[in-house]
Amino acid sequence: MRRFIPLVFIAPALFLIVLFTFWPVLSTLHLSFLQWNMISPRARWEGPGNYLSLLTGREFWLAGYNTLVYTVILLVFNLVLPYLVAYAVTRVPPRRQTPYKALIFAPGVISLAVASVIFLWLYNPVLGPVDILLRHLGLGAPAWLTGYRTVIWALSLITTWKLFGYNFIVLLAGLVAVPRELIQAAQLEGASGWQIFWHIIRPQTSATSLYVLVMTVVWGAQYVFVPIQMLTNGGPDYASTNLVFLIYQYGFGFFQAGKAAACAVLTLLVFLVLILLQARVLEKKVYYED
Amino acid sequence: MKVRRWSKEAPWHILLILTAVLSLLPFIWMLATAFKPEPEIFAGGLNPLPAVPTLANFRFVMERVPLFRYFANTLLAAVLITGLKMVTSILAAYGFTRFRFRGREFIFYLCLVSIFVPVQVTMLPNYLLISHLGWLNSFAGLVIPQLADAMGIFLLRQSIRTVPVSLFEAARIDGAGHLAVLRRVLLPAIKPAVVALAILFFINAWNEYYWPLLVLNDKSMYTLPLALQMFTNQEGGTAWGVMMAAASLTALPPLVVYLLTQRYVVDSFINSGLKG
Amino acid sequence: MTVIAESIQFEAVTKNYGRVTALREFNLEVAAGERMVLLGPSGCGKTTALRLVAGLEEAGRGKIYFGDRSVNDLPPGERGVAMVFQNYALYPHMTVAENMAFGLKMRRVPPDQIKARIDRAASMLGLEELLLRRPRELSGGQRQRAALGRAIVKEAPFFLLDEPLSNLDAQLRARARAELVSLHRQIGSTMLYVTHDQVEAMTVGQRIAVIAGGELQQVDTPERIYHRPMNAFVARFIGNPPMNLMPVKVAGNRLRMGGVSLQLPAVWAAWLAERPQGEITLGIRPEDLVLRAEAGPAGCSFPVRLTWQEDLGAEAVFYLQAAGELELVVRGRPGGVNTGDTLWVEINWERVHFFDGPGRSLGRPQALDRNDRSGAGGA
Amino acid sequence: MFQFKSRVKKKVPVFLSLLLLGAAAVAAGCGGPATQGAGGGTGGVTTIEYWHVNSESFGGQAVRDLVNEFNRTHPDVKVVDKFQPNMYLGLMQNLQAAIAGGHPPAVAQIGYNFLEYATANLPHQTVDDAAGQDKDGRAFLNDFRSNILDLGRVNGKLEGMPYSISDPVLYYNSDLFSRAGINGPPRTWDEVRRDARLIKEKTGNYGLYVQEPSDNWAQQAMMESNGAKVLTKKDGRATATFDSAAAVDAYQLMADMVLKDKTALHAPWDQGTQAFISGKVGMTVTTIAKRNYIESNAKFKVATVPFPTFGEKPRRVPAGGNALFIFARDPQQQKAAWEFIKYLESPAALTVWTKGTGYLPPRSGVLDDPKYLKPFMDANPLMKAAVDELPDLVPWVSFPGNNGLQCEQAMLDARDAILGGRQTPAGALHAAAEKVNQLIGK
Repeated sequence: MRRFIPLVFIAPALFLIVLFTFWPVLSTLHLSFLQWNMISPRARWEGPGNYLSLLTGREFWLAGYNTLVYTVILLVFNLVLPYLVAYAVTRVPPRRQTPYKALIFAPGVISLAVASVIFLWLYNPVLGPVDILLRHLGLGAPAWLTGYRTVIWALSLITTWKLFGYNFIVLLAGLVAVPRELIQAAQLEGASGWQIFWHIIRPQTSATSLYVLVMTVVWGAQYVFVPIQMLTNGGPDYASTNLVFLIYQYGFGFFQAGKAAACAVLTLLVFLVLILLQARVLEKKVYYED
Repeated sequence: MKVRRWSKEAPWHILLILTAVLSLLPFIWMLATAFKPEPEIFAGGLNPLPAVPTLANFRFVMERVPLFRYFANTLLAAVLITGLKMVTSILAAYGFTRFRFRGREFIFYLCLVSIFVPVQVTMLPNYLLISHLGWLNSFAGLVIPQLADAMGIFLLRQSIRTVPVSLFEAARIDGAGHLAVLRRVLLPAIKPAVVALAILFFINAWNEYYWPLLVLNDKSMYTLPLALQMFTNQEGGTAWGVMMAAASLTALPPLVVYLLTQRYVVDSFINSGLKG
Repeated sequence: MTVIAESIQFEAVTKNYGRVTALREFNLEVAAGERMVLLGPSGCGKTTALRLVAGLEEAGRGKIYFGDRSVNDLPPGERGVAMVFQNYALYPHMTVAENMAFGLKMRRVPPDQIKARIDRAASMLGLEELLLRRPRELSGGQRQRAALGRAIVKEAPFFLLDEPLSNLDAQLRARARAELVSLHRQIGSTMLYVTHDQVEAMTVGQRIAVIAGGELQQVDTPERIYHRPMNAFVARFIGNPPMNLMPVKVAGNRLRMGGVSLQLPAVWAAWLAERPQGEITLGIRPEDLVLRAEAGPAGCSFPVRLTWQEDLGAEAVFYLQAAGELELVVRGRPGGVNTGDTLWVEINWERVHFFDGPGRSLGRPQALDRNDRSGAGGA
Repeated sequence: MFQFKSRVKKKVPVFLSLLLLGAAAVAAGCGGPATQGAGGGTGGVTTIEYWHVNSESFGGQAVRDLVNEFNRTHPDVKVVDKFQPNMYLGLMQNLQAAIAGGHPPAVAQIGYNFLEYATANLPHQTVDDAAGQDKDGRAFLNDFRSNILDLGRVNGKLEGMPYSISDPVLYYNSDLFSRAGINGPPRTWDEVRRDARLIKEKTGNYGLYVQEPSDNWAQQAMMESNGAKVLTKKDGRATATFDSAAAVDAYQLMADMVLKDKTALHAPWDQGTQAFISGKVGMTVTTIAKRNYIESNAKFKVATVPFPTFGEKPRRVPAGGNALFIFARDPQQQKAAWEFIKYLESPAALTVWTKGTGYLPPRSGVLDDPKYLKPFMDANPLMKAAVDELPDLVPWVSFPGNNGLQCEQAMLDARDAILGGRQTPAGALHAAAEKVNQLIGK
């Protein structure tokens, strides 16, 4: 009987995860070999057809490439920048830190859907404040959401705005945890501010940074989905589609459940290597902290 | 001395003020638009503030939409999701840290992997399951599938590991059963992490949009993020002022809660070990 | 405060952690009400033994008895043990009083009794003023007392302490040792005390169990452990500075050690003649060597060079080198000698020990014990 | 709850998880609204659901008024209206799901561009069938013009009942026009291009914005008004013909205005509309359904003219809006659904509907009847342009087959590629047409 006690603790969560995550993944796998519009009583066996048409078409590859671009941009916006800002907070005296901590975290309470709508206005190529500002500076205003080159940046920025605060706080937590003795020891040895940052603070916060990095990479694709769906539908001409949106588009835009499922399976495969790697990385990091 | 100190700090303050302003800009935009009369919304310009503030948009929202009902729905759903997720996560995190059993690592990895499965992959089968169970338009259908989230398990496991093992052993010797250990020793010891995680869960649950969109089509069951959709219509035009008023009202509760408890929340995060 | 103490018995207990064996075929009996110290270097298995008693670990093989009941399957909360942890493990979110009350509440002790017990324990430990503080508002010594208090209020038949004094500074430690002993006299439960500190072991324990490499080396009174070590390990582990151990060769009434040849007293020569010949080890405690400025009678002393000395005020420790790379430590009166001096060492032959090749004690001639003044005689 | 004796304690987690599942079951049990269930008939009252896309900012109030009035006058039927977010695609998503889950609504608005897909894939009762079972059915349908009924027909069969009708018109900013020195509104696309240039030169603002939602409605109007056909049906087989010379020409004009003249704005619909209302764009081609929105938000004088023509070629504008489909399965509900549709299409109800939304009524005679819409039309002169176009209405192309919705996307991708300057109209349209033909063939 005692052997089953741990199971009792894990069971509720595990049951939910199996039922609402793993079972659907398996049924998605099955679905990916069918042609089915989700309602007709009969689904047609398609074999590898869905996969072939995805892999031979350009949409999947474009979406894959864009996913990569989003990831790189988000890493800069959502890891490097918040790290810098969190570091800045630690450089001012504690009693002046509070308003910054409060204000920078605040946007995190707004939903991405609302954020997307707000940015629709901010990005208006004719009357948005960004463009007015640029025109005052004598620069041409790009059409953010219809420009091939700008659209990914524009959508990434919305996601950044929403997630910045959370990552900022997490990174700040990591920075605050760096032992003061280490920094003081380095100061005694005459290290400059930059040297202290690079040789002491950066390595000491690597565990936290790694966590934010992993989460940004994996969740970036999902978070960016909301502004894509709300503002561009993946356009112009797939320039802002990512893999997660492509799944949605096939499933809920074209009602091609089989193809959506195949896309989901391929996406999961792409992530799989990443997932295993990250799971290891996460575990290892935990080990270091023990 | 004082001057030197300021000159050293100033660049950081500039960076921080800039970040804070940029963070708040869209926020201000939302609030300002909510207080603008309709034609003024389209006026454009760099000054976002309304020339003649009006409550008309808020009045419209209150008249047309049972906002308090949606507020109650959202609150109930968010509280249920947060509460139940905390319970299952805490139990599981305890199970994964305080016991050794065969397959523990494997099961944990399985949970970990589930974090990375995009919801879009599971959306359709889950919808069919929920509809098969007859849970469409119900709190069960709204809440239960959203409980499948291993993030809490992962983060709580991290912070439980920072609690000295001897504390648990002392409690066992004191004759405390697992639940007593959980409630009276573990939870107080990791309170910051629990609070921070609960806040995170709550904000996410409050703002959840896609799953409610799928399972709720009865207006009386709507949550606030869905209610926002009641003011958009591509063909007829979106009532921006009204929508922003609704969005402001939607964002207000979590924002007020956050600002009131801001010090505590931020400290919770910093003390929580949720840094992963 | 009356506690019905019971005995603890380990019966061939083996505990493995993966491939590492923490305890091997461990047998030990602790009498009811006894103060038993488990002593050994870190990683020797002493803490494992304690945790097995507490029920925090499950024995791989073998049995543990409380009285005549096997407790192998009993969870910790039902074993009637009270334990003080090395880091005290005080619940950080509870006051001292709440910490003390927690175990009693779990046991559904009525509130008025809980209060009475806490008051009693608090007055015993001088904790009255601290009852409403939280652990982080206490000093190290206060925390240790609070942890003791939490254990005492349970009035448990078994009182387990895992290195309870290791986080205290030296002065506090000496006082705490004495307090612990008097505390145990008042409560009377069976006490199992784990430490790596021989001074603690000698001062606290009624008996000491020396453990090394997961195996029991010797169980005895502190005096016998010191004066009658059963093997070279115990001999060297107990005492500071440690016993001098030197490989020696015996030929007739002469003893060769390094480059030194000495005359054996007759009683030893005769006794050693009956023992197995070959490589044996001679053990002499530093206080059983006498340092002289001049040579004594021929063959009774040997010359050494003073390489280093530590003056401790009341006494001094001399580090010496004799012919043939032989190194010795001697305790004596400070002053009068300088590093580099050549001095003479004489052995107090009544107090030497001989160990065989594997390190087992060879014992000693009965004749010597008749006029033994060490008080370690008897069975 | 945590104060159990030590032996019971171990069982508490079990208990807790049971509690969790129990709570879930309870929530499931009491959460479901009473209106669910296929039968829906209790005590002689048939309850039916009506799904619509009318938000509070566009027709929501009118839907409520109509449903209340119907329920008041039809005691044996109870209509429950359910708003579906995210327009017709959102409604279709939920509809697919509801059908898959076995709880379809009785009546739903189907956007005309989903007509083919809904007909082929969603089990429904055709309007022909519903009217056939009703002795007054024929007479009822006779009150609708044939080219209007065509909007709900697929392969000659009346599948859904045309309900809301919109058409694209050209709105213009009179103030900007006078500042640019333009005397009258443009009638043809050549004039549009010329006026746009003038506006740009004289005022520095954009001349034109043609709506760019996730459909090709306005683009179809341009192509077909230039004599092209988006889709040609021959012997029951549909072929994409939107890469014909006439179609390419129409698109070329648009592309030139965006890319070469830089007088036309290329932006998502919401942004383009925002820009026009803010006075930064001289003209916009968009649906008449936006009239009230534009009129009430713009600070300048707005006017409308019919969709511009290509020279003397006939104007052909697709109808926007929706048809009402019957998805009820139960005969009782089907009957109630048909009753409700007939009510919604009655002159009095259509009057409420047009006033509440700005859609044009599908039924003849309502517009000029002083009892119904005449006063409203007189009060809203901007509606005239839309009414004038009614004879030029053609069905909105809706691609057939399982991949129909993907075909629409292929055309959208071509639009992005052309207006983004990535591809020439000829190249992009040709590639898209090939893709569409392949998708239709499957």
